Amino acid sequence: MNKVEAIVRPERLEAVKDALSEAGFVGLNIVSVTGRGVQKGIVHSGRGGEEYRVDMLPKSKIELVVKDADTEKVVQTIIQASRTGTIGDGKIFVLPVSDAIRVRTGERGDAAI
Amino acid sequence: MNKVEAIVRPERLEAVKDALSEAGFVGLNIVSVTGRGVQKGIVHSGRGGEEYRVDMLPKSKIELVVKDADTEKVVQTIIQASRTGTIGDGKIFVLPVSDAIRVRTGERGDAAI
Amino acid sequence: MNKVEAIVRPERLEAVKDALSEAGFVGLNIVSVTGRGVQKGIVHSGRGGEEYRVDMLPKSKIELVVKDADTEKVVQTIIQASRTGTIGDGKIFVLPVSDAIRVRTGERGDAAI
Amino acid sequence: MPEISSGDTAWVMMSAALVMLMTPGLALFYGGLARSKHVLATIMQSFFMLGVITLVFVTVGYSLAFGPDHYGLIGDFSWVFLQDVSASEPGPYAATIPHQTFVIFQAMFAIITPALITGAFAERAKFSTFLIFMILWSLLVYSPVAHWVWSLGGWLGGLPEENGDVGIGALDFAGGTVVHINAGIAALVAAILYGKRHGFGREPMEAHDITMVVVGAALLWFGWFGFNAGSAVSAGALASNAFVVTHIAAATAMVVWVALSWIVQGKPSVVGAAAGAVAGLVAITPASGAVDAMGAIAVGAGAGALCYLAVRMRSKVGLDDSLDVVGVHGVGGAWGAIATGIFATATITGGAEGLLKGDSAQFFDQLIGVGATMLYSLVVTYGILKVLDLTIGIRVKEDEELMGLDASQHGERAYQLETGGSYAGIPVAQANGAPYTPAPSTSPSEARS
Amino acid sequence: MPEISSGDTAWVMMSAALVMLMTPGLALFYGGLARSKHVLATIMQSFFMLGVITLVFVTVGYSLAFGPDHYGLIGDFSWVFLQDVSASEPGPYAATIPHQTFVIFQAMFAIITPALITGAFAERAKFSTFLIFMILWSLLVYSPVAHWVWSLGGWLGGLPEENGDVGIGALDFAGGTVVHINAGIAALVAAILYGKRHGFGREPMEAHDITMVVVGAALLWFGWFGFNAGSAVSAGALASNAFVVTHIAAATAMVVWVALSWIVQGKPSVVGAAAGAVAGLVAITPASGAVDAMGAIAVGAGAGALCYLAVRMRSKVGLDDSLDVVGVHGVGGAWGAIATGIFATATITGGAEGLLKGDSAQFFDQLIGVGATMLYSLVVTYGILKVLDLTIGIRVKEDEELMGLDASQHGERAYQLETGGSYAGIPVAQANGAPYTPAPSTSPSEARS
Amino acid sequence: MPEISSGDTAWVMMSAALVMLMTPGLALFYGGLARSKHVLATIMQSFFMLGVITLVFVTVGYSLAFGPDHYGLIGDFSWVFLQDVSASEPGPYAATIPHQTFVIFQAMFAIITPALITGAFAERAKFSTFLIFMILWSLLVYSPVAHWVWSLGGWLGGLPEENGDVGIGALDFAGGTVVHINAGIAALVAAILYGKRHGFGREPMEAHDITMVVVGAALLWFGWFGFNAGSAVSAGALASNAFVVTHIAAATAMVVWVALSWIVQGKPSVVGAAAGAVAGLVAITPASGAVDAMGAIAVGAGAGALCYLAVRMRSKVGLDDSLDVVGVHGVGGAWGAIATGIFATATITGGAEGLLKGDSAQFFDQLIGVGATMLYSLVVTYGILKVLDLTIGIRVKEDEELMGLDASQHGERAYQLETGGSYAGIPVAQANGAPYTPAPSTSPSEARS
Ligand SMILES: Nc1ncnc2c1ncn2[C@@H]1O[C@H](COP(=O)(O)OP(=O)(O)O)[C@@H](O)[C@H]1O
Ligand SMILES: Nc1ncnc2c1ncn2[C@@H]1O[C@H](COP(=O)(O)OP(=O)(O)O)[C@@H](O)[C@H]1O
Ligand SMILES: Nc1ncnc2c1ncn2[C@@H]1O[C@H](COP(=O)(O)OP(=O)(O)O)[C@@H](O)[C@H]1O
Repeated sequence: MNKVEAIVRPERLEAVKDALSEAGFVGLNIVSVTGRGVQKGIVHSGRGGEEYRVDMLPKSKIELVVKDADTEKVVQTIIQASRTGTIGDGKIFVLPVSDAIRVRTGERGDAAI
Repeated sequence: MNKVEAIVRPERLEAVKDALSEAGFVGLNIVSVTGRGVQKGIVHSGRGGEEYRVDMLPKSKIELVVKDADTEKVVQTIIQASRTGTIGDGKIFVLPVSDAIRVRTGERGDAAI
Repeated sequence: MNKVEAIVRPERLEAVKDALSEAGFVGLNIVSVTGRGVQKGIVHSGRGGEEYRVDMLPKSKIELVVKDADTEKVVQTIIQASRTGTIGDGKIFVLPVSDAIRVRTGERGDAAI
Repeated sequence: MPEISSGDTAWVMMSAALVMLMTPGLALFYGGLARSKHVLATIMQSFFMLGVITLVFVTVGYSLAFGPDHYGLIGDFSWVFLQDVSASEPGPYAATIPHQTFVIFQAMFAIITPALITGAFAERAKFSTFLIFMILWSLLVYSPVAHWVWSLGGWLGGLPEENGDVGIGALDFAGGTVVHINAGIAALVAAILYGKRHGFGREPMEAHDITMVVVGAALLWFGWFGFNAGSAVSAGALASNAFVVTHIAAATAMVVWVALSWIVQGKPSVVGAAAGAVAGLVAITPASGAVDAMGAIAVGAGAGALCYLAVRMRSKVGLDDSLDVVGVHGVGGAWGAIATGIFATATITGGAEGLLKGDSAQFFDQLIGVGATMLYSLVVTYGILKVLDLTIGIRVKEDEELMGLDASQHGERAYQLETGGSYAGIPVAQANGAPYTPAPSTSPSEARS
Repeated sequence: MPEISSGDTAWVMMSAALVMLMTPGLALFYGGLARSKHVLATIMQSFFMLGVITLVFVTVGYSLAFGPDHYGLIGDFSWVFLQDVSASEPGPYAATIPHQTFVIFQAMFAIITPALITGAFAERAKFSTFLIFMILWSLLVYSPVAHWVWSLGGWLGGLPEENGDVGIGALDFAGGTVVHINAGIAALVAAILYGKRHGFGREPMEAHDITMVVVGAALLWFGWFGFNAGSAVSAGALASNAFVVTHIAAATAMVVWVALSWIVQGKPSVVGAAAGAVAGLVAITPASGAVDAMGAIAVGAGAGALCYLAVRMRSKVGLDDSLDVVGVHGVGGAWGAIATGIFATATITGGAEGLLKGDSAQFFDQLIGVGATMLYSLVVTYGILKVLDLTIGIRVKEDEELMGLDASQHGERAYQLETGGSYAGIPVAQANGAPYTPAPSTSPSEARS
Repeated sequence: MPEISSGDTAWVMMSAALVMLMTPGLALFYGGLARSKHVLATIMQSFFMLGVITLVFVTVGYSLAFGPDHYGLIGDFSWVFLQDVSASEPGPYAATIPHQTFVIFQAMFAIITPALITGAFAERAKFSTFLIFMILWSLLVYSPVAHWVWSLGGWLGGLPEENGDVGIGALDFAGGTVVHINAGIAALVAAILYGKRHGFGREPMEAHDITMVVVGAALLWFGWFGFNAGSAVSAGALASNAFVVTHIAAATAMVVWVALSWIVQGKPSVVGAAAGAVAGLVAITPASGAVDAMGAIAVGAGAGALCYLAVRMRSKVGLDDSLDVVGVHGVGGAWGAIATGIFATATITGGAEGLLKGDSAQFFDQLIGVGATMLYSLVVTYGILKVLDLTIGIRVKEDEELMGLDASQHGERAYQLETGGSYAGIPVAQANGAPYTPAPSTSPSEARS
């Protein structure tokens, strides 16, 4: 099993969620994060005319654990639904998972996800 | 070492925290997330009588890093304290951790957790 | 690649972010969490004079994915900028990452981070 | 020459201040019901009326509404820029207060009425077009209808013109037709023309801050004492009765709405308590110079029930009247105007009586008032919005809507809570018993050097 | 025939509006102190009193409290449904305003008093039983005590009945006994009978929004001018003095409470500033028609100190009076009533003097007033709650409490902040210097197609 | 003997209550603009003035400001502790209300003026020193300047002393110089002496809750009716005009500021709407007894434009006037005082006329008033702050600032939202169609046993 962590634009979140659900991946979690990318955020003009860097922008992190075999499909689904082609589109990371347990039933492994 | 990530019902959080502490696992982090499970949430009736799906429900994610040997005990402790037997009880995932450092002292590995 | 997860004091967050950026690690995410450490929090005195334990304290979790070779440098950078030497300084965990994808371009692996 | 009464002037000034506060109150009521990415835009659409409509009204609107009558239909430009409107002497509408005190009191009504409409198109209106819509609506819809009902010689109200022409005498003490039906129908038209919000009926679109909704409702209730009792333009028995019935109707409608939500939906709703109170306040508005305390219970109970049902049925007809302007102000205002024709009593009106007293004349006058206002508001609002939609567009682009109007229309974000922040209690010890020492005071800059 | 004064009527109407606003103010004060999962329920328990108790009071309560006296103990049903209560002529209690203006002013007092009690059982009360409790309490406790103190012929107050019977003359200008001691003792009983909240003394139960607490306190302060100065039922010297002393006492108590929190706990508390102001307002309530400006400093200082200590000692006795009703209203009200007997001066009362002027008679009358109110409130509140507890239950189930009363009692959630949302500043450039372009406007629907 | 008018007394009491509410309103306006870790401290710096300055003013400040004149410069200690200040008879400043009603009305002005300054040093002031600063400032700056302008015999105002000495007659109806310029200049000095916030110009320091900013502005606007129209100390034509021009100027400045933000920054700003309204209210303050409704449009438009530009230029001069006190109150107050000399009309003043009417005498009197106030406030504020800085220090330590003033100065945290919490809608079914059953009611304690 793998854990897929995708950092996406909040305004694309609905689209990604819908796409995942259509592709059969219903279970997931969303975490609100703030993220900094290579372009170091944006420059903002404050009330008093001062300009400063806002480096941390709001992002949504989607987390879901999937079977090894499904990993690539999930990654592609997310990319398709979230890409706008402009800076700040985000990243997807894949982490190995050694075990999964469904609390309700105690099922483990692939059966649990 | 392993990182145990447990998605639990917010109303069971206190119980799980207490159980872990009693079992000797004090250190942990809680992240507020919203989660979608296989039953795709609940149907809610809005002010105007419209019915819509609320697919993302508030969940608490408990994260703690534990020694390999303790992993199963932690998993069982969480299950026992959080299970209600109904849909939405959540999941537990175990991820391998390759290193841990205690910032204060610089200790590493099992000693750091 | 590795994912570095560092739990730091919120009041050191700016310093850590700046230090990472200076060291060349711009991309990262911040998650607000509440954490419990071995000292089990602090004792607080309520309005009515009652004393109770506040076990969960606000912490900032910094998450960034880095190349294997950079991992140690990142860890040291975080330690230096966040250490105060007192209890509650936090932890750093390193988790293996099997893949990374830049959504905008589709680049994978080290190129994506 | 009539003399200025300090008591009456104090009361009408205070009432004007109270009605002024209703607009921010409404902004909060609506803002709380909106989602957090649209809250500022929603608030702004009400709040900014205090700026724009004030200018429209004191320069032109007042003169059109209350200026010398033409054919019972409209005033003229005699009083534009408040020329010939005395700052110290009474005008024709209130004998014991300066004319301008009356103007400013009326200005507050002119301000809140368009603000009411904004609930219908919340979360999707383009701010620039919205402003033009509201200015036109104030001049082309509000001022004429206000003239019909409240001016000397207006065809719907009962005040005599100089040449003796008298309107049909439809009773609208504080604005059931002029304000609420008028805004309610405009809201209906707007909800249809603006179209549904993206995701409507599919995604949750619940109130983002119900405490804000309650605060808004509380300020509305508070301000409504000025709205209704101030409409007596004096501080005597008429004002007192309006005050009393206003409170009682609001209370009754609140109880009825909560009870219905309990029965129908299973739990007593806090949003329902707020909405119910507003519904009661709307319905008593036209009736507050005509019914007595027990009549107010009837008016309030009817409002609670009818508005609750109207709101619950909204989704059945597929209308995205986002914050329920039609259900509360349209239905509540119409019920109030009609209820005036049912429960009016001569002990309060000094003449006219309602159906319950066996007199049906007033009842039919009320129906005419309701019907005429609805028709006029419907047609002219449709005309204005249709033209604006075909020319400059009334709605934001889809991605602007998804991003939130706060960001896309105003470049602002309502809430920016610190992530984290030190724990801020007064700790007395560490939990393990050791004395508590906060982290040392190395500052980030020192740390880095 | 006495004549209606527009100045007095304006003032009492305005005061009634101000006191009305106190109930939402209290809702915010309490709601801010509650935890976020209980905030709506806490607000609702105050806010909904505006609905329910209004109906109780205008239909029956007013008649019981202020109607024709029986044995100095209680009114009767002569004025139920406000029959024979004139909307235009003065009644027996205020010579220059319509009788119904007096009724509506009194209604606001009847509304806020039960609302005060709710702080004692916040975060655990079953809403249905709570409503029954409050209706019974209003009729069986509030109306009788109000009768004793304020009615013509009531045994505690000093107003003469038609047949010449006069009460003992305990002074309570604006409700120290009727409102605050009464509510404070009921709160004590309720806190005991409801029992402690789950996790009390173990988990933090801090205010979830202190800004809301301050807003609530500010609205209470603002409204209290109507509460006290409105109790003169006219706008003259008596009202003016009540206004002045109200402000000074609140200010003094605020300073004292903050100073004590600074000394005892180490830091000047913002919640303490809010609570201190309320304590001062409570204490000056009975005294506001009896003491002068410098007396107000004494009353306020005493209130700040005594209430602070009472609250700090709460945990020692293990009482879960969740939002400190006993410490603030019970103790503050009792201190105010007694202080009236100490600092009263004939220049304000027109007769009665306090201990400081060498007169102890008034002082003992005050003690009787305090004692009688406490005893009566204690016994009857206990009776009502005990019966309700044994029959339908006063408290929610444990899991409903843990889930939060907002969800379990009202099916609502107070706050729903968008997770994320685009950054909403007005960006002028990207940080690396490149011009800023927002994400393209592909909408999710397009993206999926 | 002059007689108390109930209408006038009602109005001035109500106005005093309205002005009292402005201080919490300001607390919210400032608190919303601050960052969330400083919000309580920011609120407290305004809110606590209600406590401290009330005591300062009624014990000593009033006597210094309004007591018997000495050389046109200062009062004396004749009226300390309000001795010889009647609670029932009129004093020398208002013929138809009790003297103490005038005192309490003035007290509210004395309270809000120092509160205004706090915006300049928000997010970094040490609370203990801050209190000393404010007490000294109130006595050494506020009272003298108030004396100059408003007392019998003050050298700047136009009221005659007993011995016939009359001031130069600079017009300041409700406090443009005494309140706004005075506070604005003190803010300038304070912003410089306190120094910049850590991270200023580098990190974002945006408003943490813009809805709170709007609520604050709305309460300020509402309260300002009492501030300006109450300054007539009677409820007649003068008050009415002040009321009308206050509203119009606020509305105009709001529209102008929003329009400028739209043109200059690209989007119409909601914070700008709030700030613009405040700027208009500030500017009309001195002019509200001198200009008419159309003059108010000019005053408001000038205020919107000038204050907007002043604020936008703040960063150019590198001033960390955190919440723009200088730009809004300093510039707005100065413009208002000068504009009074331009647009004053005899129909309102009953005598003095402005430049536009061809009279330049008043204009130059206004300049003297502005200049004298600026100079005096600058010098004395600098002296006080410099001494405090060199002795006990005016600013918190860097780590206290980073941690947030709420935690470091007050040991409190504003917001504590539950993490998570059950979904609190009223679910009717599970999304997959199955009937909804909530989680069973095993409680954690049971679960563990
Ligand atoms: N090394 C990293 N580790 C974790 N998250 C990252 C990393 N780099 C970027 N991110 C996340 O991805 C988001 C987008 O990255 P950015 O560099 O702005 O855009 P792009 O990936 O399109 O070049 C950032 O806002 C941040 O949340
Ligand atoms: N594949 C997944 N990856 C990560 N989290 C998941 C996944 N599936 C479910 N979850 C989390 O577990 C929660 C419970 O899942 P659900 O399917 O509703 O219940 P159950 O596990 O009892 O069948 C979800 O709300 C979500 O937070
Ligand atoms: N086993 C663990 N797994 C995950 N996070 C932990 C663990 N132990 C501690 N933490 C996090 O580290 C923080 C600091 O830990 P603590 O024990 O208080 O300090 P120190 O590391 O200085 O001894 C905690 O508040 C918690 O957020």
